[in-house]
Amino acid sequence: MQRIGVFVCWCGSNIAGTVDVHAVAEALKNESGVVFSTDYQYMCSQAGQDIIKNAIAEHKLTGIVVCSCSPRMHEATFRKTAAAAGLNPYMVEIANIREQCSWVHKDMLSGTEKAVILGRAAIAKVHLNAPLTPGQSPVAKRALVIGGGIAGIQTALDIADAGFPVDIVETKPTIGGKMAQLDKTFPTLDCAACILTPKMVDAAQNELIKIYSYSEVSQVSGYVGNFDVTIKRRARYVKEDLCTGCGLCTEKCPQKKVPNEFNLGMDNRRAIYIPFAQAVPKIATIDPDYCTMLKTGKCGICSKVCTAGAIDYTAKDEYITEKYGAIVVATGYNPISMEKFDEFAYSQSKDVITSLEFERLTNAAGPTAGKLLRPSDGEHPHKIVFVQCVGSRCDSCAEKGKEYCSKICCMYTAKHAMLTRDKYPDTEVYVFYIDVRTPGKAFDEFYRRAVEEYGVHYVKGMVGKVVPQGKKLMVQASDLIDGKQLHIDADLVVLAAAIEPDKSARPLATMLTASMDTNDFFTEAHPKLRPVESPTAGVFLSGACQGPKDIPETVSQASAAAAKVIGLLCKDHLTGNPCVASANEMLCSGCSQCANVCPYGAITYSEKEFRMPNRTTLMRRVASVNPAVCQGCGACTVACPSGAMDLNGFKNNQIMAEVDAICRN
Amino acid sequence: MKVTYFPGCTLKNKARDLDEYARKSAEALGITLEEPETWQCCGGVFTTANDEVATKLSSVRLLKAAAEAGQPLVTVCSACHNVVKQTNYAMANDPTFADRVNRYMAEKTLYTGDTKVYHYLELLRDVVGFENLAKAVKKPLTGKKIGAYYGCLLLRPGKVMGMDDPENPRIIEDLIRALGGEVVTYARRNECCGGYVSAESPALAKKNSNLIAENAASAGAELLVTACPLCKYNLEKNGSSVPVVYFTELLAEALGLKEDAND
Amino acid sequence: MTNEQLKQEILRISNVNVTKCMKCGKCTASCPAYDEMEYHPHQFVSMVNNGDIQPLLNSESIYRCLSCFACMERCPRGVEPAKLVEAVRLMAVRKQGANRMKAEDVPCMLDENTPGQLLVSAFRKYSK
Amino acid sequence: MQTVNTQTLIERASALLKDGTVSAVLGWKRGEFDYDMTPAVFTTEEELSAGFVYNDFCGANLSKYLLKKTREIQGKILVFLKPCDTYSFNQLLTEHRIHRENAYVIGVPCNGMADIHSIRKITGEGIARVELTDSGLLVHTLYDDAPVAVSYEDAMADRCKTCKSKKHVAYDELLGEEGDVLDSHRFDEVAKLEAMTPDERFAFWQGELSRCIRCNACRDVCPACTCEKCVFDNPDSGVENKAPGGDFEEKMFHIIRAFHVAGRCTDCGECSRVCPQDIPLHLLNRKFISDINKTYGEYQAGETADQRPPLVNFTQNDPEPSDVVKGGHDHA
Amino acid sequence: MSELKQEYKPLIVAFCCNWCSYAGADLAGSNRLAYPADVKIIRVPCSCRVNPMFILRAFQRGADGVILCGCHPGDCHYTTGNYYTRRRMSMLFSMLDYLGIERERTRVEWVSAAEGAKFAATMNDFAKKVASLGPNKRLEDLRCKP
Repeated sequence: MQRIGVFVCWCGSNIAGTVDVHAVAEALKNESGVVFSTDYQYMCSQAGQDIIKNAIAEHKLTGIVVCSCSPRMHEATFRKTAAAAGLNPYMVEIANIREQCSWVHKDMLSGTEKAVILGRAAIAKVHLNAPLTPGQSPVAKRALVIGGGIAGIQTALDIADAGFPVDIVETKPTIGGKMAQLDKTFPTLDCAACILTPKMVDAAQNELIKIYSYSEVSQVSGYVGNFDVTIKRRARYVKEDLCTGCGLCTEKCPQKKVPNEFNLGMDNRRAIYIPFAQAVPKIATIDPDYCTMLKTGKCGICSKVCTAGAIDYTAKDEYITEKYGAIVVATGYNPISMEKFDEFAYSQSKDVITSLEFERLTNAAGPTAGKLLRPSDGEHPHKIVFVQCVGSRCDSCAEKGKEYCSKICCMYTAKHAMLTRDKYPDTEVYVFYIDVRTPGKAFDEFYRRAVEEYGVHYVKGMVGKVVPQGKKLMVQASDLIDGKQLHIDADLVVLAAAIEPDKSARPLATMLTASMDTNDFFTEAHPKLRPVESPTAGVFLSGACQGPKDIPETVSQASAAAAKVIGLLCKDHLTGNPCVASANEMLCSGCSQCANVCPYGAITYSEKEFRMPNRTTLMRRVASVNPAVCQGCGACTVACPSGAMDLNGFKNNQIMAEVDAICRN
Repeated sequence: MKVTYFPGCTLKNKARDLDEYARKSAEALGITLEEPETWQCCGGVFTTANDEVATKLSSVRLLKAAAEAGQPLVTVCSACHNVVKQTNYAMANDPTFADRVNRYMAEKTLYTGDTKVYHYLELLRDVVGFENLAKAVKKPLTGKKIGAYYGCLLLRPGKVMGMDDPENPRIIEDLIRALGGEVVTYARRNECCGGYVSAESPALAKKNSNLIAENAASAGAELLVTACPLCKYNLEKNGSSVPVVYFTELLAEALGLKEDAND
Repeated sequence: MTNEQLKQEILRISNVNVTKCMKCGKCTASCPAYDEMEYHPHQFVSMVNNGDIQPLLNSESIYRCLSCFACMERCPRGVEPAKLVEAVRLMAVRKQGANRMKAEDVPCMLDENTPGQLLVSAFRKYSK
Repeated sequence: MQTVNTQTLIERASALLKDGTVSAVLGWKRGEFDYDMTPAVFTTEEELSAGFVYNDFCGANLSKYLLKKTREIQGKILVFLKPCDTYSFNQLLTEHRIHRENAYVIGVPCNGMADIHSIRKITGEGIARVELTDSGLLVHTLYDDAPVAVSYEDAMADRCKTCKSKKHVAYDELLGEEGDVLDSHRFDEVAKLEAMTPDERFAFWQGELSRCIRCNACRDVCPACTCEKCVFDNPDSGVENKAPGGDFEEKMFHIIRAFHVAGRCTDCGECSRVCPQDIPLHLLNRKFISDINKTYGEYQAGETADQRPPLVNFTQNDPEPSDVVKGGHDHA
Repeated sequence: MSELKQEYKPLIVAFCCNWCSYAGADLAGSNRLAYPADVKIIRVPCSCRVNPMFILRAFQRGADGVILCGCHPGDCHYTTGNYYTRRRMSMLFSMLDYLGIERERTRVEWVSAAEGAKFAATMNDFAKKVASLGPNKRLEDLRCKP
């Protein structure tokens, strides 16, 4: 018989406001096995924990029930308290009388009644609890970073800096991500390439960092400390170890009409290409969709000009499998399609562009060599209209766009406006805004400089229609401060398109069993306290895959994720969750139903010798669970008809005892 | 295919061309347009107020007649289409409204928005198919630079009308292409001509119509096509430099059904 | 009626959720009748929210709206200003003898090409 | 009437015993009554000729007995399996309950077995003796002087009237002619119940299940119920219960039992055959089979020995429970 | 306590998976979204931990409705658990329906950790449905009543 202590928390007035905590403590005193029951203002406080510790000693408690907030909040706290008092931490059960009782019920009577019932259920469960000891599993001391933008690069550099090997998987032929496409960075206006490319080179030269470019993750199995990841290395038709990146092939390739994705299709590249001069790795890649040789078997010019003999038209996709202790997701973002926002005439005029296209137009390595020229006729624009919040902050009932604020647009638009006025003072610049959001260090000062020093016209209002007419773009907009409808004959219109997670994120989340929100951003384990961890153990989040972020924020989060990974990889062993399945060999029939449903392959079978009552022995097939691999879902326990398979911490009889206690009225 | 056909009042009067060519073309394309024996005017505009029942009854009766005939309902005039389609949407999606209407009508059977409503253009796109239509063309409109003029009622509210992207529609453009014409796109093709306000504020209608015509002309359009008699009226009355025709007329011409086609 | 009652009546007729508005002004930027209106679409949303209905009822603006639904279509928040304009107009013309357009006004509007649609629409919009 | 006679089977079994291929024979012998043929193990020619029988009352599915007998007896066991029994045999192999190398399977044809419940429905109680003749059965009862003639067709067990297969899906050798998988109407009864109102169904099942005496015969005979220890016998399981409790206690046993064998039940019908209260228990199993077929695609447990049962399998596009249950009819 | 019960209050047992639905229920709490106190939640690691025996046990002991909540299909913390749940519960509920038990007494609902509002709405709706059915006479085991 257990000796159970019950501790009812007021949580200030959070619980005590709707639940009569004294009455609950009193009522639970009468439950079988309960030898001590009390209530206290804040059970999670040091004083509250001391009450628990003292009671464990004084009343020789073998199990405790804390009626308090959600176990997701303080189960770990109270388990530690119990352990400190010499009680096995798994002899603690929480009755959730805050989130699932006092906060959702308004009536004191029914709230109290329910709290008592929840307490009873927890007591019934504790009666059947057994001390559990967590198992240990080794940690593979290598990290995987998925995505090679600034987030992934920074995370990888920091992990490698701590002495752990780390691999970067990047789908594009080069690392660098979106930042490589940018011109200047706010609020300091340093050139993106000048600060990014050294980091790219660092990553490439670091002996602990391996870059799998033009590759993607195709399969993930295992668990924290022991992930098995299959990486698909797409055929690039160029031998990476032989290519010197001389670029001769990219000059000689006769297929010149391939839209250059690095410049967002504003100019063309060849079928064999190196995305940009500072690409890492600086290796050519053949685009199989455009290569004449690959499509028709006739050409082969790149092979002829390659002195290194690096071209290999017969290359195939390759798959490699690696073991990792931790995985960092850094899949980044993309601007949304402007297809549904054609009131801005994006599809109708080349001179209506997105902000990322504007970056390329002002970038010295871009299609215009950094000269701000209109895409339609190459003329210098004299009047530019920037439109903010295109597709951001949309209500779901508008059925297009995103509900969230994309966060980076206010600042980069201020940057674009300022740089335009700085370089081309003869150009008039209008920015239409709903709100200007600049909460960052030196951000608002930056925006004010655009207005005060550079004379950018900030107009509180929105553009309703853009009409290409002749060489002009007739912009019809509102000025809500002056109470006017404006008609501006602009030369260029720049749309601050909302950003969204990369399309690869959703299938990746499924592979990682990491959760996502409705916008396909990865969910963090806790929005405030664990912002760089996914709820899935061993999976960490870096950069815009978790939510819109600017570069400073991305880099800090990237380093934070690295710190978490380093903390994990520093451990030789991980203490597992002892709430894992185990098979009762006496009951097991070896039927394999359980192994069919185990997502982790944690169940194996062996022939075992059993002594029979009549002194004979019998060889029988029985299941056994590898506690380091089992994650404790319990699928096997239901597949098992005999009940031989049970789950520690959530045993059949424990759950049924809870059911009985709840239904006992 | 047999469909219930609702011409509406203007097509019986000032916009006979719109009606006549719609009928001729449908016949040539193997579609039987069955006009109900009795019908009432749709009312010209849909009243968005959800407490208005009486002004929507004529549309409900029409929709119900089509439902009883087991046929989809086809309209040609943009205004009729807007009213009928919005009414049908309300009947299907607003149970309170549908209930009030059904009670008001007090008929044996209830109507809950089940009739499929096609604009004639949708019929061409979704039932005939523009590819098939292109094959039926006898006198392609080769070399004609034609701009589509949608106006407001055909496309909006986009959620309800569901015909095409309300900001970047293609259906009339695709029709022009199918008929062998050269498409001219221009941004104001989905802006309002001034509509019924021209009764009270001719100046406003004039300004809007002119902006549209100028935009079309500067884009190189030599001809504008529309589905709306009021659009045609406003554009023409305000001296559009580009001639305006109904899409059905253009269709009939390409199908070789226009008697006075002089080529 | 008090301001609050007027507001509730408008909200009832229109079924519009004015609190969704984020005051971006895209409705007003889209409005083709802007120059003819005293109060503009975004002001309808804001003034209805503030219970400031009377000035709207008295304004010519309610007869200038083209019901072209551009404001509804382009609103990023799914607010429907056109429905508010219509609701206010209905509140005005539903009053006894408050018809905006009368049969005797018609002849001077006509020309040989005036489509029936124009008159029917105008009557429905302006009169009860 | 069975086409293969007892003597043919005895001769073949004797030969296999003699040449040492098998060390024992699992077959049927006469029980207390004429209609009561019970499974038995024979180890000599003499035992075979003295007791072995194969006739229209050999409904018992011998496959499950292999589980116990292969543990007790060294060497191969010859087992005679009718077509439907071979499905159970495969299912036992799938679940590693028996080893293929321990069994020598002779497939015997089956024309459908007679069932004493069916006969009683015609003759009434008090059956003393049953004669099997070429033209049919002659049933002697305590109350009638003359025997009642019953045709083989009328005497047939319900499960045989809707036989799913005359084809053996596993064997080492076949005696007689091989048949085909049949297009049976075995789900008609299920469909009839599904078409009833919930109240009618409840009344039906209450009527049937309230007769249950919890003898456990259905479980004990079931070739899918091979757990080392059944949950209902295990004091630690939390659901242990021997005697019938209230009426729902009974349903819980039968629901759980049907659920435990769902996706694994080969529809051999033994549960209903052995039920002393004549409860149509197979209609519970068939409901699951019918639901599985309709919802997740046709699946016949035991068709081969390497299948993954549907309830330990899934597809990402499976329908939601609300759609599956809606599928039948409406609770009005 | 029973004498306090003037009006009929259904007893509802809700099994919630730890990762999504239990967190969703916590979120409903954090957002103060009310639902009837008749709903009592039992935490399980995954919806696939719920044995049909637990559900029948609840009915046997007097529950009027049982609802099972898990992560949305495809979002299971354990990758595939809820897919098995979906099949098992489809079959079990269909069987209960076949036995003549009201299908409205059982439900499976997928509630993510972000769907506090959905959790509360689901519980309100389910409690209302179950209450409208009245006490679960059919599956209740009178023998187990005090």
